Amino acid sequence: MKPLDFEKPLDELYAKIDELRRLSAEGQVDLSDEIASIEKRAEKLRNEVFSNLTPHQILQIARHPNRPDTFGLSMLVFDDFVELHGDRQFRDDPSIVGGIAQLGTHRVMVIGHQKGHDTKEKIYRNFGMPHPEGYRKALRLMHMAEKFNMPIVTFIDTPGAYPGKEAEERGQSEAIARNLREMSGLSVPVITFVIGEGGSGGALGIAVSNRIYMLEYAVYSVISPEGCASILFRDADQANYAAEKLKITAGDISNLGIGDGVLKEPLGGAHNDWPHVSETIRSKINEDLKRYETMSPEEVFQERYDKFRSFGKFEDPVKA
Amino acid sequence: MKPLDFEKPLDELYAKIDELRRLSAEGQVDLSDEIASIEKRAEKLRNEVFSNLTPHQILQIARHPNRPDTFGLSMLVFDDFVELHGDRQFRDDPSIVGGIAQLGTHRVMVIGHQKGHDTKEKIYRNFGMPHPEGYRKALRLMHMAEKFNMPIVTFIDTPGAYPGKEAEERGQSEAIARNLREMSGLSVPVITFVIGEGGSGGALGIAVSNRIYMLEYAVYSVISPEGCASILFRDADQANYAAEKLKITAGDISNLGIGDGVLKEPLGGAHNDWPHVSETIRSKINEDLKRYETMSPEEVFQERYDKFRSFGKFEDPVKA
Amino acid sequence: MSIIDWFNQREKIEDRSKKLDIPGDLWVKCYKCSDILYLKDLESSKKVCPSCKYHFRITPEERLQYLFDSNSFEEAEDSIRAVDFLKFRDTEEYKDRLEKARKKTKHADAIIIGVAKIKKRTVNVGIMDFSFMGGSMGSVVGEKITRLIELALENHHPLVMFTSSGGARMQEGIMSLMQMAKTSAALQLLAKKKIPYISVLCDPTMGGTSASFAMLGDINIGEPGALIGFAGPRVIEQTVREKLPKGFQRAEFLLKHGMLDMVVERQSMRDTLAHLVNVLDPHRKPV
Amino acid sequence: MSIIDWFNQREKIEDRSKKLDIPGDLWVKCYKCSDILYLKDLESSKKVCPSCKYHFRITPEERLQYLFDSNSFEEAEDSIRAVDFLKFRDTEEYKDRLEKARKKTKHADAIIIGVAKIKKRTVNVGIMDFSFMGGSMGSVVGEKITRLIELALENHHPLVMFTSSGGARMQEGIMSLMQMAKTSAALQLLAKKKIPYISVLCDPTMGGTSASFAMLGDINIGEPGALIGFAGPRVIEQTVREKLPKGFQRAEFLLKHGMLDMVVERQSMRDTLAHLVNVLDPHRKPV
Ligand SMILES: [Zn+2]
Ligand SMILES: [Zn+2]
Repeated sequence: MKPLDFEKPLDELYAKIDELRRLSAEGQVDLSDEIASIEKRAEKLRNEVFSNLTPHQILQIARHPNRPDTFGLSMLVFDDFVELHGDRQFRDDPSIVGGIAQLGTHRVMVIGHQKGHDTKEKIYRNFGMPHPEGYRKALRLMHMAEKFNMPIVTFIDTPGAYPGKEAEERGQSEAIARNLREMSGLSVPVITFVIGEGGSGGALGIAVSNRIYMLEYAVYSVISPEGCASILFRDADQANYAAEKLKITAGDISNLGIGDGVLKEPLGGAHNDWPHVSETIRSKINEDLKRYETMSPEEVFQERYDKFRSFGKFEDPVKA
Repeated sequence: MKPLDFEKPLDELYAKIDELRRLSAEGQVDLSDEIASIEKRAEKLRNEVFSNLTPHQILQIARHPNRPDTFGLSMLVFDDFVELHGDRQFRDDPSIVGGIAQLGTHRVMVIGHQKGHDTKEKIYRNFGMPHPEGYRKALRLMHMAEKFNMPIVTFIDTPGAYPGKEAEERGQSEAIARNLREMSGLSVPVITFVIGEGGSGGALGIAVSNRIYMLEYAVYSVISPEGCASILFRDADQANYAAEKLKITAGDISNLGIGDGVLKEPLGGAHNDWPHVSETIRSKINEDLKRYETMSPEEVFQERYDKFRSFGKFEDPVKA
Repeated sequence: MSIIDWFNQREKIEDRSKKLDIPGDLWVKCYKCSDILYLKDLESSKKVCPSCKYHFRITPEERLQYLFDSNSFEEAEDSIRAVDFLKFRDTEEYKDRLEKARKKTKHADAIIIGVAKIKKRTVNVGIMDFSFMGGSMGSVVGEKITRLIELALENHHPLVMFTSSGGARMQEGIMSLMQMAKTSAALQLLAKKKIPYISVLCDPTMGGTSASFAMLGDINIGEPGALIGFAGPRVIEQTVREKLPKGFQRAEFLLKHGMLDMVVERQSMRDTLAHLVNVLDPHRKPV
Repeated sequence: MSIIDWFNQREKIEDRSKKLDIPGDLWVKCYKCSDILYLKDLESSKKVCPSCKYHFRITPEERLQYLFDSNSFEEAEDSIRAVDFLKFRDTEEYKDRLEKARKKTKHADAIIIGVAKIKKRTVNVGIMDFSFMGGSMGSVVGEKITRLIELALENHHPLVMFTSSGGARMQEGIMSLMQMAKTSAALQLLAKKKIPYISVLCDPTMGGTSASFAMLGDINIGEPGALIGFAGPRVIEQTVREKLPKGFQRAEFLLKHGMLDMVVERQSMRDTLAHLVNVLDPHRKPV
């Protein structure tokens, strides 16, 4: 697996350690002191690198090809995930997947973007960029969840809704808009985890939720930093700078009052340890579901409504 | 306009009368006695022909190219018809049209099949054979009607839902099935007029109604007599016989307890006098709307439910 | 109209599991891959061809045996009988067709309904029988489905339907069309009461059956290779004047087009249904 | 993302009704057919080109003047002001952009809201202003729309929105994205209360605006030729690597694709709106 750019010095140290170990194992010389010393340096460097990541570096982790995905988490976090397909209108969109799963005594509807890992799957899943029918499938499943009183968990990981010809023809705007309205009215709780890339309306279309958690190295943005740079700065190379200005990291999203918490990832990023991340997510869901059990459908609705109603920063001398 | 087959002798008499009139008008001879006599004979023949129509002849009238259509009736029966378009998902299907109209102080949602008259319009409207998006548009409008508490009037005139490739791909079955279920649950009254051809599921998809009226020469059938003949009789020429066996005429439909009344057409058929038919329909709607004003949404729902629940003829020794 | 193809193919269809009368044993030829299969093997594989996975059409009894807890089925409403109220006669009288079908299938009409258990959970179940006049829906089929739904409205157990039907029963004219609306209206009540409905669409599910209760499951499951659609393939080919591509209107096609939640092999059907019923059952006490 | 094209075209856009400073009189060149039009004529035709029917973009004031009863508009919530809470700076600071836009448009932000009368019926009305930073939706636009909806929830009068926007306002980052959800959630309450909402989609209605309140009308009306879509044409062309056909994403295209109820010329807009408001108004006493 190719390391990310900023991981390279770290990677070189690890390679060195491996080499020394091999030599040691061959029994020619005892290098344990040297190995221990380099390991210490590597550990230190690693901590340094990961405690000083720029937003753009975080974006790279968020987009890591081995990032945990909806299918993986559905299997690891829950029991007995059964995928359900189709919007009942036009097509089953593979870039949004969903199904029923269990978590202890709870039944939940799981819905999320699926980017795909190898080239073939990526193309099949359109790199996680949904067409309108993806949002419509999601909505169908959410209405089913509401009917059978199941909490909904959504996993967000998309560059955005697909900006293609047929997507426009079939009403990309309509599909997303309808989801925003309908999700806001659900009587069951919706818990969202931004697990990778939270790309604009394409993410929001399944994220009008009671709780929005960000994995530590996930991002959530109104526009991709590259897009923003090329529009506002007229210079795609300014993406680094745009990533910073847009405030897209888990910490920023929480500081702005939109995220409800940052979920710590294993050192080096979630792609190194899916089970670890799954455990974190599961305990968060369990905690929340316990809370929602004590709330009425009306209270669940109101909590989500109030949350989104409060979003916005402005001055209002009259009502201040 | 070409006369229907069985109208030909009648048509010849009328041609004769016209000719005599022309001669008379030219002042050469006084033919008023002869004219009066032939007119009397024509009148008699006309009554004979139209009081002894076979189901297959009625089918021809039902399919008459100048049969009153949904647009025409929307204009003539109501005031201020405004067409509304689109299923908000895929396409605006021109073979089912709908919109809001007024009738006195009432607002109604009008929905119906539109076959088209000239070749160009017929092709544009797919000869009144809807795709799934037609049923989905109809359902959208019906839900809008329910939201704003408007009674619904539907006009039925279709050979059937379109048996095409794309219609299947986009879920013709799903679209019709959903309409049947959703219409049955509406809290506003639905009044249906079968104005021409009531073609199977393609008709029923907008006809799960509190009241089902048949124009005198309209038909309603589970399958076209031609289709039935070629399947059951393995002989398309048996369509005449199949038309008879299937019991498709207004009288039959009412006798079977499905139709709620036969609306008299002007002699020779509705295509001769749209305003006459419109007047009949308007007064029927006015009468019904008066009744529905006294009923609660629950009663309106229940009336329709009970109606359809009662459909079926069988022996049941246990419950008998 | 979709029933057209099915009537045209009548003989061919009934031939699908034609027994080859080789003395001594009973052999069957696979309709799809033409392999010669030993009947006992075929039965132990739940009538799925071991070579090509072709799912043979099966009787309601076989379906009960393969999918539900043994002897758990209790039939309901088995006294209702069709009547020839239109005095319908095509090449044969409707009365006679009914008589023959009853003799052949040992069933009163094209569906049996009742309650059964699947891994100890009670469900309301309806199973259509294509070999009874092409599984066509007349007043009796419509009434039995409606009563089954009403049963579910009372006992609150999930509803599971297995559909296999060419569509409406022409011999009952407009009355058969109305069964589409009657059954769908009853499902509307079921949905309001939030009682789960799983529709299993088997080969074939066409016309008026497809365009009513079959498509209205909270979860729609297809059997592999099942033909499912509104219009029959032959009618479509005549209409659009082109040959339909391979796989058109098959369950896998519908899955891709968003109409089915899943396509499940007969071997896994019992597990899948038991799981879904367990997850969706509003009673949902541990069994 | 859709706002991309609009920012790229910024100068071009603001050029659309470029005044040609011919001494003595004021002339305007039609953006579409290049005819030179006498400004007074253009104004008396409600800024629709008499030659080619091109609908010029108009200011909120012009829209009020063309469509509503004179002087019936009472502005609401006009004290809310955007703040640069991200300290956003691209080629310019957000603060400065705001300042310039306010000077240019004489409005505080990209929308005005309030109540107005149309043929004597009261409606709640919001009018977006594309010339204010591309009509982009930040916290203020989202908040004002939401408060307008809340006003409708109180006074039960229909809501009429005129949208014209490139999408979300990037300078407010994620907060601008959330305005999509906030406004749509408020519309959910409006729908529950069965208060009619007519959305008039004007040129252009893109991105986050199109994918939220603009598309959610009980009745969606397009202005002729208005560009309406999620992604901008240029982004789509880059993605699919082909040129888009003429008319793609125009109001007429959306009508055909089922997204709009009607496309209404500016000349008939007042009549159409008055009629629809009259028919849908839940108050519905004769005026
Ligand atoms: Zn085989
Ligand atoms: Zn012009």
